[in-house]
Amino acid sequence: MANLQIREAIRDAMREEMERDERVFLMGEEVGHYQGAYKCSQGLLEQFGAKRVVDTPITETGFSGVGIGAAMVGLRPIIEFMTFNFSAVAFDQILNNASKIHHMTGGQFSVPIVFRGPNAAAHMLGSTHSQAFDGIYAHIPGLKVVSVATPYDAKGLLKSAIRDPNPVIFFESELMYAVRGEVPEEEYLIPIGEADIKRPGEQVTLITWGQSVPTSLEAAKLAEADGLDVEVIDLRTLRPLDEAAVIHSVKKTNRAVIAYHGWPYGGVGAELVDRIQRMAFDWLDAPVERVCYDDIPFSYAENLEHLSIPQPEDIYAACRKVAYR
Amino acid sequence: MANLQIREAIRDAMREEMERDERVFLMGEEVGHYQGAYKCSQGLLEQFGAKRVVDTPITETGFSGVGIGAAMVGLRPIIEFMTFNFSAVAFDQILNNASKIHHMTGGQFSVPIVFRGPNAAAHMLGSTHSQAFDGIYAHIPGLKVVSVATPYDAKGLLKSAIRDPNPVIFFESELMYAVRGEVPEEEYLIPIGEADIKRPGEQVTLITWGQSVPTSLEAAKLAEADGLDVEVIDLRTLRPLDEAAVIHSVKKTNRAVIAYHGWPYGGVGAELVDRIQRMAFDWLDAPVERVCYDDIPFSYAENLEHLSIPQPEDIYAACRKVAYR
Amino acid sequence: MEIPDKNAPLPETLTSAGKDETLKAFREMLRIRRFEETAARAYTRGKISGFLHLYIGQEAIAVGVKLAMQANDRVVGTYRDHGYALAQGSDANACMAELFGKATGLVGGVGGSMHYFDRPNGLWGGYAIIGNHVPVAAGHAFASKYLGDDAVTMCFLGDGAVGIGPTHEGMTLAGLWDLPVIYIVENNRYSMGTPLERTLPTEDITARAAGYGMARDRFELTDPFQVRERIGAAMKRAREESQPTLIEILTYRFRGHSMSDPAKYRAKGELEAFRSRDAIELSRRVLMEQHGMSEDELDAIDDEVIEEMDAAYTFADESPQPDPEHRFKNIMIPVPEEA
Amino acid sequence: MEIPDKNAPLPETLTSAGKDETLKAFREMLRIRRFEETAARAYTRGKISGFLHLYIGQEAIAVGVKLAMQANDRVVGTYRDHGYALAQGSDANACMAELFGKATGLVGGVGGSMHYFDRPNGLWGGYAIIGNHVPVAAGHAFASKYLGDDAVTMCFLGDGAVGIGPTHEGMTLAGLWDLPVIYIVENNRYSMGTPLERTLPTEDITARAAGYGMARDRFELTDPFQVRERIGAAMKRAREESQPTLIEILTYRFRGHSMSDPAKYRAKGELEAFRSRDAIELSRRVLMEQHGMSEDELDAIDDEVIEEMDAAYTFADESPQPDPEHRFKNIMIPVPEEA
Ligand SMILES: Cc1ncc(C[n+]2csc(CCOP(=O)(O)OP(=O)(O)O)c2C)c(N)n1
Ligand SMILES: Cc1ncc(C[n+]2csc(CCOP(=O)(O)OP(=O)(O)O)c2C)c(N)n1
Ligand SMILES: [Mg+2]
Ligand SMILES: [Mg+2]
Repeated sequence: MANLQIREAIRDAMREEMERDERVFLMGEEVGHYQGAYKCSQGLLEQFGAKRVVDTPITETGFSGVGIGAAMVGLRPIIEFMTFNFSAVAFDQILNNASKIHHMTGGQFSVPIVFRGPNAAAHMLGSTHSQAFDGIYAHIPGLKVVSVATPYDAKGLLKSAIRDPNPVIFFESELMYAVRGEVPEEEYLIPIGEADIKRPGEQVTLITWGQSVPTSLEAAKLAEADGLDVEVIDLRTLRPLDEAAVIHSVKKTNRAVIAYHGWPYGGVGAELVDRIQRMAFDWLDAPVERVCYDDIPFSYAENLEHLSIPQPEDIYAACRKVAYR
Repeated sequence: MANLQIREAIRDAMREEMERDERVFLMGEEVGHYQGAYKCSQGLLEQFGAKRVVDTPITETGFSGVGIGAAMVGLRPIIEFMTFNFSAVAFDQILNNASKIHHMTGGQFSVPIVFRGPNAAAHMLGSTHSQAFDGIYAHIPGLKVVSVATPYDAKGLLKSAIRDPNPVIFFESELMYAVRGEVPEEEYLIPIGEADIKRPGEQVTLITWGQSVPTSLEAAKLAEADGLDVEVIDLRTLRPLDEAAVIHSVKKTNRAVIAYHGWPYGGVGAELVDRIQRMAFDWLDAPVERVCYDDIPFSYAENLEHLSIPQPEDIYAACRKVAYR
Repeated sequence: MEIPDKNAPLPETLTSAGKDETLKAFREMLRIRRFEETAARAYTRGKISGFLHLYIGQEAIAVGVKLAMQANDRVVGTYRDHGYALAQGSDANACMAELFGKATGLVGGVGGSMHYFDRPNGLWGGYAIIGNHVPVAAGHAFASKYLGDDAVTMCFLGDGAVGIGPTHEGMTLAGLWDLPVIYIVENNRYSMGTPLERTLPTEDITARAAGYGMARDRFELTDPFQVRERIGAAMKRAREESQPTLIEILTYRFRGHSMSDPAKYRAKGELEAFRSRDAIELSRRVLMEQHGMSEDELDAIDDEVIEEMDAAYTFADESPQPDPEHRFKNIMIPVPEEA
Repeated sequence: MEIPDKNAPLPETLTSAGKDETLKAFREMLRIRRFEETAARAYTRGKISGFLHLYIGQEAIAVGVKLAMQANDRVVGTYRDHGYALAQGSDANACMAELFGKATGLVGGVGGSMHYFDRPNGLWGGYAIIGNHVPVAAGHAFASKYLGDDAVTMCFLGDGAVGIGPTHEGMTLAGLWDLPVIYIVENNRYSMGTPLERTLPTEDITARAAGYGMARDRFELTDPFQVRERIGAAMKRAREESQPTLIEILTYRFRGHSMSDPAKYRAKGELEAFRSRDAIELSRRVLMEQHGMSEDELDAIDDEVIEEMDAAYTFADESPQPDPEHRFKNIMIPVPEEA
């Protein structure tokens, strides 16, 4: 086992897949000479050359489109958004091209592409740079959407995403690139679409992903000290949802809390509520609770930002609430 | 009372507001000389001249941004998207500028602007031209989102939207521009944020908006014939949601169905489910049901498209289901 | 807008072409025109719905480009795409059935008029969001350069697509990375109802080529052989030097923007003037005046073509709708076992 | 990239300016520089977080533009915006407090470094998504033309912002509609770590002006009076003829892109060469050599400026954080009664 940061796990995943398959290349702003704004592509330009590690001008629509076009020919592009906030200017490429081309060409073409980069709030970047796109991309049929929280998951899922014949949105986090964890030396893949129980428990199901995974684990500890046994499910994939894992747990605990980085209106959180109430209606002992962002653009000020992001105490409070404590 | 088509009600709303306030102008593709792709601006160029009815090149980001910039100075732009499908190329302007500028300038600037145009599927336009943006825009704090289904509502709500000091997304429908209805001769406004009970009923709450309003009314008739008394609530505003109206009805009927044009994952439908289960948990006798699009890009073929769109029979079936019939 | 001179001499590129190739090109252009007319009829009869954008008046471009192409070159186009398809060799039956929304359509009935794709024949779309195919086409060219497959990508756009951002970004990357792609603006003088001067700050669209570091070319359309020649030079540059080119072809569409457009915005006499320079008519004249063909011979060809399109109509009309379950097809590709 | 000649003579625009205005401009530039240095120190000490993009090296632009402006003209800029704010007359205390995320900040602490706005002083942003302010600035100019308010909008962008679509669309509309806006590309030779030749297909950014039907100008920055003069011509065109201009100013930033960038990508000797042409240093020389000021006099000014910025630091540090409820402020404006 190696002890790696998430950024290193991501780099290793890309490196291994680039070694394995000539068709894989990485493209984005500052991914080459600069080694990535968050150093996720350290060393790749040196190893693979400028043909396969391609620095772009600031043209998110342009290089997303180039990636899509190259994928249609048969290449396997990895497109890095410096952050997903900048994917907003490329939204049409993802919505109208990446997600639809396989369908609208009657299956003649496919778009095996990965769009990856950090998503959601980091630390004091203000409203334009602190947005979670989970709800927006998970809404769109034709995409797969992944969100990772550990080096192990990051590597295994990114490798699967690169091999996937469909377009995959792959969420990372500026806040978590330095998070360390064990990663096997030997090759492994984690299938897209499978949730992971990060902490088993009996009394409350706490569903989470991305940045909220560590926070939820802390919340579960707070609850444990209080005698409340919380099961923490890391979704890992947001589309398709691992409905079975969620419903199985809720039928056991009869209560559910959803904790994540993202605005409250709609999105992945609301979708989970819908599925739970539909598929486990008779098992629910309390309304499902959600802990997520305030319904506002983010503030820069440290105290305001902190208040808008789910904290362990907030999540713990929600767990207590569904347990009627 | 005048009997008007929705397109005429929209034109009258714009005309009256342009007459009332010099700062109001209309901008978009083919809104002037061509009188609007769907003829919603018939006669306006002639009446107000090219200064206030502005034909643009195909530059959705450009003219959305111009509208935002003009609004910051103090004008009151109405930006027409030929269809909301084309707003995808202007997504960043709406997400990062329109919705945030008031907040991120500390209140120094405001963006009183209306983005309007047809939304969701029409008839046989294929996947790129058949998308509902309700779930995407309603997700974003800082916006108001309106969706209209009758000439009366269209006129009264559009006038309110134009006078609103905040950015408003205003959804119409290609399918419904020719729908007729009574509209008062005298001036009236409908406040943004208020749902409307289009048909009172006692046994099932059917929440709907936009294109699904007439379909839901048909479904309610089918149910009536079957002795099931359905209350049809037209949301009219998707953000902010008229929670009170919805919850009040559900507490009366103990059952809810949501019917709309839009993809199932997340979105307005899921948000409604969440609020209902949270605020009326103890009143619910059955899981809330949703009837919406298939979770796929749309097909052009008439039969496939028809199957992907909620039909009266589908909605009626959902009403029966929540009533355990 | 400059209006063509009705009495201008026949274009040299056309008069200097051989009889066989002239006849072939004439026939191909006619096939497109009759296809479009048949589709228009079907639309009026309610057999086709949605938007239907006809290529009538611009046929010489698609046909000329095809003449310049090699086997694995690509055409990427807009929603006004029937002409490219037929010129590329797509089956008229499948094209018509697509418009009818039938299972036998070019993409199985899911795409309709605006979303034609025919990979085996080199037709890579069929894009209906203005400008969003421009970077995609750059991506095809990027892949060609990456793989060394020697293919050239030809990307069509309208005069109305020049101001939009995705067009700019695609061209910026093509220029920066020296991609083997040719951007061909079919300037038919209108973007829906809007004439060029109300959508563009400058008249010459190729003035932008300098900013993209691209070669450029600009000409008024006369006939398919002119197009072959002019595109040919750009193709050579693309294939041999991996250099992109921006080409503007001045042309005219004889019909409205789509079936719902009565085209009231045209100036008086404008349509007639352009019709007088219709490449199909000019080709007919050359075939008769220069290659000694008779009116009857040419009419016989027309009859054949009309018959082909009538048959396509019947084929489309009699084809079954897609299976209801087909709407769930081609959304997600199953992950192969080994991955 | 062409590197400046260390031994070039002093710029004429600078030597021909009067003593008072030179001194004033020197002081303004120094204020920006010392503000930035103070901010950098605060960042290192953990008082400031997020991204911090310093304007050091480019001060003469913001100061020169301000000299050319009239009372109700507007400046619209990027995230590298402290220089514009100070030059426009924003309070250094409020600017610093904004970086500290305090209630007394320029926008109450919600914006931070990248989102400065100061309406009373003509600062209309502070935009942090590359290029998305370009159409917004065109919108300000559209409103000026609509209202006849005689204001000119000056919109800054980086060399890295030229390839992106929103920039293109904003300029297309400005050119098409003859809007009174000036686009000023501050070409500091790098977009983050990427030198121009890897982001742009052509070296001369103003080559694009032709495609937008705009006037253009391009020069290597020397001093604020040069900027005043060159911008002045464009301003006249904007104000009197409602004509937009695209201006490229070649300049250089002495620090990294942001605080986290060690700027390893610079060529050897490059930074030193540009430093030797630092407008602040040149102004200091002119004030001494030509206007007879002493080193001590100038140091005293520097001390004053440093004191102002130290005070700003203390002000910011001691200011309270925003009230927790403030995060729900300025999201939605209540609808006025009469509406
Ligand atoms: C982004 C976007 N905006 C608007 C439209 C609607 N639209 C379709 S075709 C068209 C006109 C295009 O004109 P032009 O580019 O000149 O091509 P032509 O139709 O003349 O071939 C418009 C406005 C669209 N499809 N995409
Ligand atoms: C759409 C978008 N993509 C990427 C970024 C990240 N980013 C911020 S500044 C920058 C470099 C900009 O360089 P340039 O335009 O030359 O301005 P400079 O920083 O040199 O002043 C990048 C890539 C962004 N803010 N917006
Ligand atoms: Mg055109
Ligand atoms: Mg720069």
